[in-house]
Amino acid sequence: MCTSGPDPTGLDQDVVLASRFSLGEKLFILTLETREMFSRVQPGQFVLLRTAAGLDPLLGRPFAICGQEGNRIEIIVAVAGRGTRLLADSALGVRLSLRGPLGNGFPESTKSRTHCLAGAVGIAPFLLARQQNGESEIHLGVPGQDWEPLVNWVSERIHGLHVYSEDGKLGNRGNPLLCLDGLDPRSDVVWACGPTGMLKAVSAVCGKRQIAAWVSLETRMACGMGGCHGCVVQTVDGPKKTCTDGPVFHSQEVLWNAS
Amino acid sequence: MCTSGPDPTGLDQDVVLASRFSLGEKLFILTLETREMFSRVQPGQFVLLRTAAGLDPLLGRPFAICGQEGNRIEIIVAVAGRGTRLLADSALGVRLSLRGPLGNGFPESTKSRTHCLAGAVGIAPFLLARQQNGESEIHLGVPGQDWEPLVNWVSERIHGLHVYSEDGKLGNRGNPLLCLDGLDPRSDVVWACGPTGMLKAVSAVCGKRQIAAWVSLETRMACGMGGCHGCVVQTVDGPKKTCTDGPVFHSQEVLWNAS
Amino acid sequence: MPVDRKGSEVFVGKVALRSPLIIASGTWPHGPEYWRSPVTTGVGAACTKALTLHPRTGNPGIRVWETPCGLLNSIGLQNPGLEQFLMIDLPSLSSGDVEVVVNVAMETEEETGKVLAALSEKQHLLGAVELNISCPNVDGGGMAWGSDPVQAARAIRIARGNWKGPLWAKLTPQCGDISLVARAAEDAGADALVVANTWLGMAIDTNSGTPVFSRKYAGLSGPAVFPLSLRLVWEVSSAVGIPVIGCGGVSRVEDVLSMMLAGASAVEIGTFHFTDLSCFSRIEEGFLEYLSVKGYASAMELIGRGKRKVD
Amino acid sequence: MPVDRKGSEVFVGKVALRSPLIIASGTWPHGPEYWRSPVTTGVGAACTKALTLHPRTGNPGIRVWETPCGLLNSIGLQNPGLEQFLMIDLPSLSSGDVEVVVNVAMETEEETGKVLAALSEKQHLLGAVELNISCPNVDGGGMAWGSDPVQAARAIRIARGNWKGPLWAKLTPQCGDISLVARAAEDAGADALVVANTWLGMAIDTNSGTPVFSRKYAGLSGPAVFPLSLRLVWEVSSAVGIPVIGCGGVSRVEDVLSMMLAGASAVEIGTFHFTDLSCFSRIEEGFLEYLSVKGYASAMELIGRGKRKVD
Ligand SMILES: Cc1cc2nc3c(=O)[nH]c(=O)nc-3n(C[C@H](O)[C@H](O)[C@H](O)COP(=O)(O)OP(=O)(O)OC[C@H]3O[C@@H](n4cnc5c(N)ncnc54)[C@H](O)[C@@H]3O)c2cc1C
Ligand SMILES: Cc1cc2nc3c(=O)[nH]c(=O)nc-3n(C[C@H](O)[C@H](O)[C@H](O)COP(=O)(O)OP(=O)(O)OC[C@H]3O[C@@H](n4cnc5c(N)ncnc54)[C@H](O)[C@@H]3O)c2cc1C
Ligand SMILES: Cc1cc2nc3c(=O)[nH]c(=O)nc-3n(C[C@H](O)[C@H](O)[C@H](O)COP(=O)(O)O)c2cc1C
Ligand SMILES: Cc1cc2nc3c(=O)[nH]c(=O)nc-3n(C[C@H](O)[C@H](O)[C@H](O)COP(=O)(O)O)c2cc1C
Ligand code: FES
Ligand code: FES
Repeated sequence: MCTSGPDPTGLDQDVVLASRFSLGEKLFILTLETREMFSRVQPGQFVLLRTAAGLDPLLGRPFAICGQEGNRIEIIVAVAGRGTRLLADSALGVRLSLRGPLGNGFPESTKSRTHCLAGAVGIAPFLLARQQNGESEIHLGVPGQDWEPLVNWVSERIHGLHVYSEDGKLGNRGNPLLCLDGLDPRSDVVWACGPTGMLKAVSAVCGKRQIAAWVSLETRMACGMGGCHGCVVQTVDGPKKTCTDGPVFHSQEVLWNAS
Repeated sequence: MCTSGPDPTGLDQDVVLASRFSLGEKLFILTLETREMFSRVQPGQFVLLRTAAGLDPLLGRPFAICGQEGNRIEIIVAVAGRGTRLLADSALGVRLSLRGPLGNGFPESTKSRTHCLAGAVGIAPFLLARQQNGESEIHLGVPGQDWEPLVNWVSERIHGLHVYSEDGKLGNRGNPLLCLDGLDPRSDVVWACGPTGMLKAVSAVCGKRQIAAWVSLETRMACGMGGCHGCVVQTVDGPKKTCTDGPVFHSQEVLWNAS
Repeated sequence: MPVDRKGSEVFVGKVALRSPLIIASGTWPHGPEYWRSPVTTGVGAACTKALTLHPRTGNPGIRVWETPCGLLNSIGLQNPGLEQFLMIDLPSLSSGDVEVVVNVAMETEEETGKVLAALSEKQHLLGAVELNISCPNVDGGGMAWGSDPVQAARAIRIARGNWKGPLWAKLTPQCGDISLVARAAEDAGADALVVANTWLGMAIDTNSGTPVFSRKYAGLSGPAVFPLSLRLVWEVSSAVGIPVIGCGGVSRVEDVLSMMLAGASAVEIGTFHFTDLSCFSRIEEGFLEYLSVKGYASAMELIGRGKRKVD
Repeated sequence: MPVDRKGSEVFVGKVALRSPLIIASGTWPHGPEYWRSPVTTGVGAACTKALTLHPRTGNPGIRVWETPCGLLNSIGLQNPGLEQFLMIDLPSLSSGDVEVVVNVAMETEEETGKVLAALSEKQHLLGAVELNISCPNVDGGGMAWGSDPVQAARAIRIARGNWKGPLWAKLTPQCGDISLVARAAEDAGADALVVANTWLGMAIDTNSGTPVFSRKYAGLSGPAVFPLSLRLVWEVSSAVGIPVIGCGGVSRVEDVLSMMLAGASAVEIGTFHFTDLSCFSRIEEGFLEYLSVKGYASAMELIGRGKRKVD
């Protein structure tokens, strides 16, 4: 991805870090200016991103796209380790290597109402969804009060956001799963993105209540384009690749207890 | 060198790339803002410098210090390969890892006149020498007209600079060795810095004419502090380390034909 | 200005490749669009994922883990098996514009025999078979086949008996003296040697305090291992008369040149295209530029040239 | 707030180290200021450059060459020889505040015997002798001693006969099955095993078209090799009962923890301090923090713990 010449697949390009907005020490919104304009990104699609200088870190890190405007895209980066730390620390104007957009987003639904359940930075695809279409109900759960800057930032963008925190200090006490209680399998559909534990719980509830639910999974990735088989998840139809078959899967398709 | 905590040796520190001035596509003047102020640097002393993000490139690259003011130092970077390319491309404000100042500079002379012979970026130590003390005669040789921006930049700083180019399009036709003709072994001393071929020639002439000459050598380095034995040169007194015994050696001490 | 890519043709034995760059096994999607222009610009051949007689689901748990300039993987030969490969994958791969090299994972004598017999019927569609006697991520077979000269020779003979086309043997660094294994493979009838598969490594998750991979060890690839692979290429190409294909850590044109100067006829690239998909076209351009600057009339002249002044 | 560094003490057999971090041989200046506080903050012991009976000038030509996240070196045991070491180096090194480990390069039986006999008279100044049967950069002896169990055992027995203090054997990755070499070294009387020295690699200068190093091959070290060394540490510590010291590519606290979880009692760092001199103090601080967060009462509890849930 540290290319100067054009990439014949059209998947890789250099992008410029155009702006960074901090939502705390370990949480940043980055705006990337792409050379080639992306066609309309589906909520749930992602990019692999790496700092282009040097061979370390070697691989791009996956981030869901949370906003798109002209040739700019936006991502939320939570600092989790070395790669995300370097990205967050990159100087403005620096070139980064990007592969994408990758994967399949949440499927358009024929049902009347979509309920989006996000765990923390799992809000990313739903920011994009709301940007594209104002209709869904969006529920954001965060671990606690440290996350207030994210909640405020998202609230400005998502009118009518439902907020949850375990201690109740931000929004409702509890987590976004609470919203599942009132859903009607005939007219409601669920989209979820967040920690695996949350997705598993969403799947369990929706399975029992026969609510159609799609979840966006996270696995480690190398290529992002279906080549390496590094990102497989076990499903009822055998192993599938998170990068090209997902990252969005039907919740009942995933074998949650296979490792 | 990618440290946040203090380094107990005092040799390593993070510095900030404060300014970059381009003298062509492959030649840059970088100003570095150090955290700890260096004591007075001797002309010929150098630093190891690397981009601090990631583990590749792994090692610092050696650069002679060409200017010092307060907690700023200046270096000239000629793009030679990957490491220098990355340094030259670094965004302003970025943190770089620096080890230094390292090595021994040119020795103060008791003789009355010092003649400095530089090949291209070998001018670096003499810029510092002139900054500290206005007395030496400075001779700069460059391969050809491409080097005009460097020559102009140096001329502004070094009053009375003597310039040489092979084709005579810049300054005198020929190379700085021409100036050796007129020197007097009793009162003159030579300092030289540049490509090995030039240093070897300086050594041959000065040896024959019994002019005291010091040369600043280049070898590949790893540690810069005498630990790895990676940088040895063969001398009449056995192998010596360029980083701690040099980089400045007496020209007659070096066994020029040992590899 | 369009680049004239003619001068980069090489031969691996009788197999002509329009470029010395080969996509390494197990790293490239089988979708047909990845096996033809424009994606294959700069690519001479591409290896399929390892093929086995029966479908394999691969290893459970974490399968890839980044290390400094490297990648550990423990995929475990996940593949849909011979039947689906012949029906679905092969037709679309061979409709592209690069030579198709089928990577066949050495299993039992019987299984490998069946796979190769079936591939023999499609020989016209294939550039070569790459016999993988070096996979570190499975029990029974895999790397064990390549770990000593006797086993390696046995594997090659089994393959040779069932496949008459070009037969490349992919060696493992995990063997005593690789020259001995290489010579044994040559004597048993291999047409070329791929040097080499991944280096056995491991990772520990310090948070859980346990190994990252379900099989503990995994294979290391990527730029980190390049100096190690280059040494093996030099060693093997000094030991055998058949062509050698360099593999392991290639990321720059200098790496390709180094491998060829050390005796390789062609070079595989796996991990690095995860980082940069444009590497093939970019490296091929640098390769052509080097030939022209240094005055080589053909890419073949480069092969082993680094040795002439030393060995 | 000053860091309380007490909790990082470890034992390598009977040798107590105030920190598990050891400076690897051949990488650290012998100047006395480098063997004492504040420079040695975080350091438990430091190994000298390889010592031989007679002075050695080392290898000609280029000696170090950077690779992706790694370093190739071909120093060739340059050192001033036993006499000067005893007279000049040892007194100043042993006046510092870290354990001094003398790295003795295995030469002939007679030469090594003499070196160790002389060191025996200074045993009170030394933490241990590290017997280097693994140097890839010299002819005759060097790595050849460590390349198979029989030779390794012979070397250790020679050393054991001449040195009664703590004897560490530094193994090479270039051997068939390292567990066999490790067991042979244990049986022959080694007190601990250092796993391992550098990995044999090479580089070619594409400009000249020839190998970079005068001896063609050189030893690879640095972060690139970490996953490979970790695998060896796991393997060796599963095979022997004596302590193992991890070495190869350590650059972060996670690497130290991984090595110890895999069975190492201590860890050497060489190449990475070329990049970052503050690594010892910084890593030790991270190490202490990990122990405290995870609730370990002592560093020793970590050793081999990664295995308990798997092996
Ligand atoms: C489809 C997808 C979308 C994602 N979207 C976002 C997002 O919008 N915002 C965000 O902050 N994070 C997102 N993540 C998680 C993010 O990719 C990881 O936090 C990041 O890769 C960690 O890299 P690191 O180098 O900082 O961590 P390290 O732990 O140092 O990374 C080491 C290796 O592990 C991998 N890794 C570590 N954690 C994860 C993880 N949870 N998932 C996948 N790989 C991991 C890294 O890619 C790297 O190869 C997403 C992950 C996936 C798969
Ligand atoms: C004491 C000293 C002072 C120097 N001062 C200057 C200066 O003021 N300005 C300047 O532009 N250059 C200077 N150099 C040369 C500069 O260090 C090299 O050009 C640079 O290291 C090349 O790095 P690279 O990664 O771009 O090249 P690559 O060829 O990609 O480097 C690969 C490796 O080779 C080493 N290397 C390559 N060329 C040289 C060389 N000529 N000398 C030493 N190591 C080399 C690098 O450090 C690196 O380890 C000096 C060298 C020394 C030893
Ligand atoms: C994710 C992944 C999967 C691989 N699968 C196979 C495989 O199926 N068969 C095989 O022979 N080699 C396989 N390899 C090894 C590569 O083909 C190649 O030999 C190795 O990665 C070294 O080359 P590189 O450093 O260019 O990647 C795999 C490597 C990776 C990284
Ligand atoms: C420049 C250099 C010189 C070395 N000299 C010696 C030596 O004299 N004796 C020895 O046993 N190992 C020597 N080594 C090997 C190191 O001690 C260490 O085993 C190896 O570098 C791996 O560790 P690292 O990756 O932390 O550097 C040397 C390594 C380097 C890089
Ligand atoms: S990341 Fe390579 S197949 Fe999904
Ligand atoms: S660079 Fe290490 S001794 Fe000079």
